[in-house]
Amino acid sequence: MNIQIIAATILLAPVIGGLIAGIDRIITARMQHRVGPPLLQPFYDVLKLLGKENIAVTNDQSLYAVLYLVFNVITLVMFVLQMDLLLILFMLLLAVASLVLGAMSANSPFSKIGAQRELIAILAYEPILISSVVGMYFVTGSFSISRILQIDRMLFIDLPLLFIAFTYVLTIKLRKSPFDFSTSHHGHQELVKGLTIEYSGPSLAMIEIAHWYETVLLLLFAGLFFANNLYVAVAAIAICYFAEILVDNIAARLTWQIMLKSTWIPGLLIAVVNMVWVYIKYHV
Amino acid sequence: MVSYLLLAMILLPMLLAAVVLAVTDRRFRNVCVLMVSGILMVSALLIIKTGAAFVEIHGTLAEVLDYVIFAADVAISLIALYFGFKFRSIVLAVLSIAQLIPLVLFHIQINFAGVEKAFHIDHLSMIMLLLVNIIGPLIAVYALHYMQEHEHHQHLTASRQHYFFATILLFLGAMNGLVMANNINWIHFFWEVTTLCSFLLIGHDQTEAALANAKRALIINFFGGVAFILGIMFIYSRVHTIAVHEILTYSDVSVLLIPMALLVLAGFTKSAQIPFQSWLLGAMVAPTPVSALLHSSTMVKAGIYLIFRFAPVFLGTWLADMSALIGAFTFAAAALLAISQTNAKRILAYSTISNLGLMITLICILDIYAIYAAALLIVLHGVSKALLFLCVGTIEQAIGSRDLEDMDGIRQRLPLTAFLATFGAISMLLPPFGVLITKWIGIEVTASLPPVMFLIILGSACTVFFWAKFIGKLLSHNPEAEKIETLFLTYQGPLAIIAVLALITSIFMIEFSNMFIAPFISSAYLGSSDQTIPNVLISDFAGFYPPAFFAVTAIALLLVFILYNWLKPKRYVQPFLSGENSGHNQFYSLSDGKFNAGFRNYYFSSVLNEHKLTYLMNSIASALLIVLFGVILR
Amino acid sequence: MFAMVKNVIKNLFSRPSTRLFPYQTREFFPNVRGSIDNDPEVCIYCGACQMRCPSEAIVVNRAEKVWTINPYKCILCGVCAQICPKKSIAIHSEYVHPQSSKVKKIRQKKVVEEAQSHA
Amino acid sequence: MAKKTILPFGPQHPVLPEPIQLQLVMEDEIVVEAIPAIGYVHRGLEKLTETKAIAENIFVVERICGICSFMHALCYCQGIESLMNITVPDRSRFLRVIWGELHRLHSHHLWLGLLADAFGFESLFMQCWRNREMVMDIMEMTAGSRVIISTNALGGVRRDIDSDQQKFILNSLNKLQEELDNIKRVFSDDYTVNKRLVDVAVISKEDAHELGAVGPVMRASGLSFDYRTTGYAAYNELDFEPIVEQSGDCYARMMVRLRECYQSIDIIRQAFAKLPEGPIASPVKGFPSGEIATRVEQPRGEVLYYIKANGTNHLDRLRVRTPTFANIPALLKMVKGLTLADIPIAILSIDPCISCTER
Repeated sequence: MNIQIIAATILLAPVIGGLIAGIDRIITARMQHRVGPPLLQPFYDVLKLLGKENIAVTNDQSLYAVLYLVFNVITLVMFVLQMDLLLILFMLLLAVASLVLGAMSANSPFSKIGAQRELIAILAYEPILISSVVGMYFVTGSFSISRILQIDRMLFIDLPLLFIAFTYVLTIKLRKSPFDFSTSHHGHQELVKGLTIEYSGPSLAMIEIAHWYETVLLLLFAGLFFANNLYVAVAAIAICYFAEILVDNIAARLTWQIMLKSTWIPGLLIAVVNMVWVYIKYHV
Repeated sequence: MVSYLLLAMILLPMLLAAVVLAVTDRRFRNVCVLMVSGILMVSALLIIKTGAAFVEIHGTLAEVLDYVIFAADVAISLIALYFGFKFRSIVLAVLSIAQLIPLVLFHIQINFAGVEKAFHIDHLSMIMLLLVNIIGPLIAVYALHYMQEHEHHQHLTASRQHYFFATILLFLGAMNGLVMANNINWIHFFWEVTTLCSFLLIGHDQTEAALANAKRALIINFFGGVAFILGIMFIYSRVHTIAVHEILTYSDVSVLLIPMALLVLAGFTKSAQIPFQSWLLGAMVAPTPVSALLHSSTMVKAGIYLIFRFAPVFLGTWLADMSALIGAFTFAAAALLAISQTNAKRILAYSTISNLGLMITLICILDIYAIYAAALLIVLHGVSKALLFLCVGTIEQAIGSRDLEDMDGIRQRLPLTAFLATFGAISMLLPPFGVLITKWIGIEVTASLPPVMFLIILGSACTVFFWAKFIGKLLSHNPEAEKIETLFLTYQGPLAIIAVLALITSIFMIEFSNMFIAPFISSAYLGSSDQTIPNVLISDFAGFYPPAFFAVTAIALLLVFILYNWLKPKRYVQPFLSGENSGHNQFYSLSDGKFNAGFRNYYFSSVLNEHKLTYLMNSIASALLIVLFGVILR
Repeated sequence: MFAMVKNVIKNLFSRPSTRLFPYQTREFFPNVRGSIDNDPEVCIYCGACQMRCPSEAIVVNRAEKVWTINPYKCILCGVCAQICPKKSIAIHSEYVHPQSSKVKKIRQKKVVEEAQSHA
Repeated sequence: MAKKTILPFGPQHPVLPEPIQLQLVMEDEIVVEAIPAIGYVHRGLEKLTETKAIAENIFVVERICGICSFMHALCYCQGIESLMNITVPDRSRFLRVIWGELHRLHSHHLWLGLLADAFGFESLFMQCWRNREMVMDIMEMTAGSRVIISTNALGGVRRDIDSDQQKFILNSLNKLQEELDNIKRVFSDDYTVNKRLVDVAVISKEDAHELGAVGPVMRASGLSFDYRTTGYAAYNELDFEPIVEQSGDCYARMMVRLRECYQSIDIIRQAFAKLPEGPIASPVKGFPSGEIATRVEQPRGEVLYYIKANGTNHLDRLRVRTPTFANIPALLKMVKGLTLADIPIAILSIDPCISCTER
């Protein structure tokens, strides 16, 4: 049974992730009054990348790209197997760390600055991600997804502020505007493509596919707040992702200074307020 | 049998220290050090095989020992007094007198009485013994080659290595004594010996900075020593015993709260918790094996050991909660400060302080998993940190700098060392290695103390930042770098062994926990019957079973290598430098000709000003300490 | 923060303003300077256009009655058409599609077919 | 602090519209020093003008810069015309104003789009450039070409605008003004945009004067000067005031250009209202001689032409000083102390035209 679940996850997740990326691109295009690419364009892109020559600056860059992919897959599988949420977050960290190390291994100032910015992004979102998990713990008494799913309340009702904070850092995690400064879907930023600037061909394809897995994981995470009702959860995920696209299109790219301030001060503040409230509600 | 092992582990290193001091021949010294190292490792393993035990010393021998140790303790205070006058430091002089007078008065009060069960070897001692007697000797062996090169760079007329190795051996002997002694007076004596040794080792290079930092270490640790001796006097006045195992059986916490607070304070100074962290940072001027020794297996772990030893007495009290808070605060603050450091050794030092804070937090949380995590962290941190320090030392000797920014292309220049250092850093940061798991447990168990948990969350985010910078630098590629690594068995050998140990301890975390920590928990926390052990044996940490995770990681890595071989770049290009490359890392500028592009990690020097932040952190931590004592003394 | 929302939502629910070129094309305005051609039968091969062409794109061979324009040099200023005594040079409003090789446009008297030679 | 981050920013960098290299010396992300290097697109156009006939030179100077090509041609023509004492017909003076302002409109829209792109606001970028299409369509319809419209000629203009076209233009401009209102709201009020523009790269009034800044850069620092107010072409018969902002930061520079878009629309309407009937060009005979310096206000600021003629069909010397060249000292002053993220915005805020600068 587990083997089947794992296989299904590994095979289905990139399809779903790719389709989400395709829908994202179409909606983004429409928001900019463009026709936009076909729905399957992300797949065409990746297939094209896979067919290209792998050109690199250093020997082990591609290694990190593959590591990034593999750890993202492992993290998603762990999520689907309903393991401990904190552990899943740490595995996710491992995935991001490989991306950062890949960027730092190349001797390019642009990718290295991108790596530092990504690290700052980790600094910004990690406390909030962990806080949301801890908030869930306060409500359900467990860090394990299998236990969280058993609860018959909707977590969102207890953790609305944490959900807001979570969607806020989701923008950082998905590297969408206004927080797309470590790398972006467009080369038009001061770091060109930041983290991924020295990647090309199949290794870049690996990173793209890893993004799909990551997107699926993060959206499932968002769905966890509505886990007791599947339809509500799917609707919430859709609304959540639409909001991300909307924000992507109505905001300028901010700087990491502003991001750090906004996540650590108001972001963590509302997270803490929510945590204190559920702590008092369930533990005092 | 056990008493011979005790002799081998405590007295032999001390005796050989005297011999090494007297005979300055290098070859003889090397043989001595290697021999002691071997003996220590073997004896530690043997003593663990024997199992938990008390060692009793009776009659004249016991009396003589009591007097000798008293005399030696007084002598240490006198030495400190001497240095107080030599350095013209009133604080040091006052502290040494403040230690001397209670010491003498107390011994007169108890009439120089001893404890029959002079040594107590339980599972906590065993964990410490493993750490001290495996990592410590490996560092000593490493130092043989290191000190040779170190003195070569110093251009000394006469070698001072005999002082160095004598102190190291004395240090190891004292640590062994410290973790096994059952007489709290003896613990205090060994405690003071480690203080003295660290003072000598930090000041070893005799430079101005070294002496100033050695003095600071002595002052801060003597402050801890004073707290310690006052704590002992308090304990005696309350419960009339100086035997540790008897103190631990005292169930009425409120009676012992004040002395325990004093002992915790002593532990804080030794374990360099904020606001006492400055001595450990200053200790970075010492030769790197010293840093490794101080940070991994000895000295700072002595403070942790003391708090861990007495934690069963005060767990669940205000003292424990406040200590956990101060520990967590140290964890977060030191991690934040580590971000601003460019000096690789100082980064490691802050990381140590931070991890010690986490250990103290875990020790002070009333949760069985917290105890597991605390004990695991002591070992895992000790191993990884020893590896990291020794690697940085090797790099420093090879490139002549300990600045992280000078370590570009270290991968090509010192492949083995860089690999081991990266391994060490990864074992401190990433799953499935144990240190991260203890952090995870830290968050899970502190759910009952939200502020503590919050600090741990913030701290782990900062930790990621500075470790990732560190690893990234070690792994960064520089095509122009040339290999300069020279291999020696006694130089990189210990590094490799420690790296293997780090891997093994992480893989066999569960087995280790069941073998050492579970019995310790059942004896120290659940009353001392062996039948309770099955209750505290664990099969995994909330779903985390290290061998499985290592297997998954290994399979993933295998998969990665297969994919990687398929993906291996066929063609190499120069990095993007806005279209103006004139070399791999060089660009052409119309105004200046060829120019090297550079990159420096972020240190946030304008925001994270170390000086100002330290001041702030010290103030907050001092305030917390004052609150702690204020409430207890009420 | 949300000043752009109105625009974006309006865009989302209205027809995109981009065209799927080349399947859909826009009509050219009249008098657009899209491409230049010469009627070889009307042309008298006087060479005035060659002399006045600012970018030296036109070459006229009076003897063999060949008029050649290099479209990759031509800046479409329209001076040639303006000064042509027989008005045989015409400017068409259609732009030229991209090509994969640089081909000169040659107009020759009596030979009606278009000849091509590589630049 | 021995090692520093040194980043070659340009010449080939996606946020730069044109090749310029700034060698950025940084601490963390703060730029402590910026060393500029230009010369990547030098094409020798000034030299070329000495070999071409005087009338042909119009097409050469138009190609100094695509975006403000009409102004270059205008400046050149006005110079030659005053050397030869030609009075151009009234209608052509007004037509020159109309096309000139259309150029300003499309240049400013282009710039607004690029600025939006520089701070990573893709949808706003698309919006600006879509609006710019309207102006380009006007140009295509009236002049037959979208960017380099080549309507200037010695003694007047080459094309006329009839009444149908006039109606189309005014309609388009009404639509453009509506669209402009939409993007103005975003540029001036949006939180994220303000975060990226306000108080970034400030140039004080004194510095702007000292460093010889021109155009919107100067006017954004509170110096009220616009060369159009001296009344070349038909500007003396039109009613407008130089647009001035006080704060001297990127936001002010953006606001100056945004408000100048409205101003241009207004000027075009006035010009159509006052457009006299009559011929569109005077006959030109003979060749100029002597030397002259002439100036025109381009979208980017004031351009200066020095023309030396010797009575033949070829010039002795043509020297062009473009607004970007005048603004580079101000730029270098701005970028010091900025963070890397603000560098593209600061560079764009002077609306750099490197091809102009290098000719």
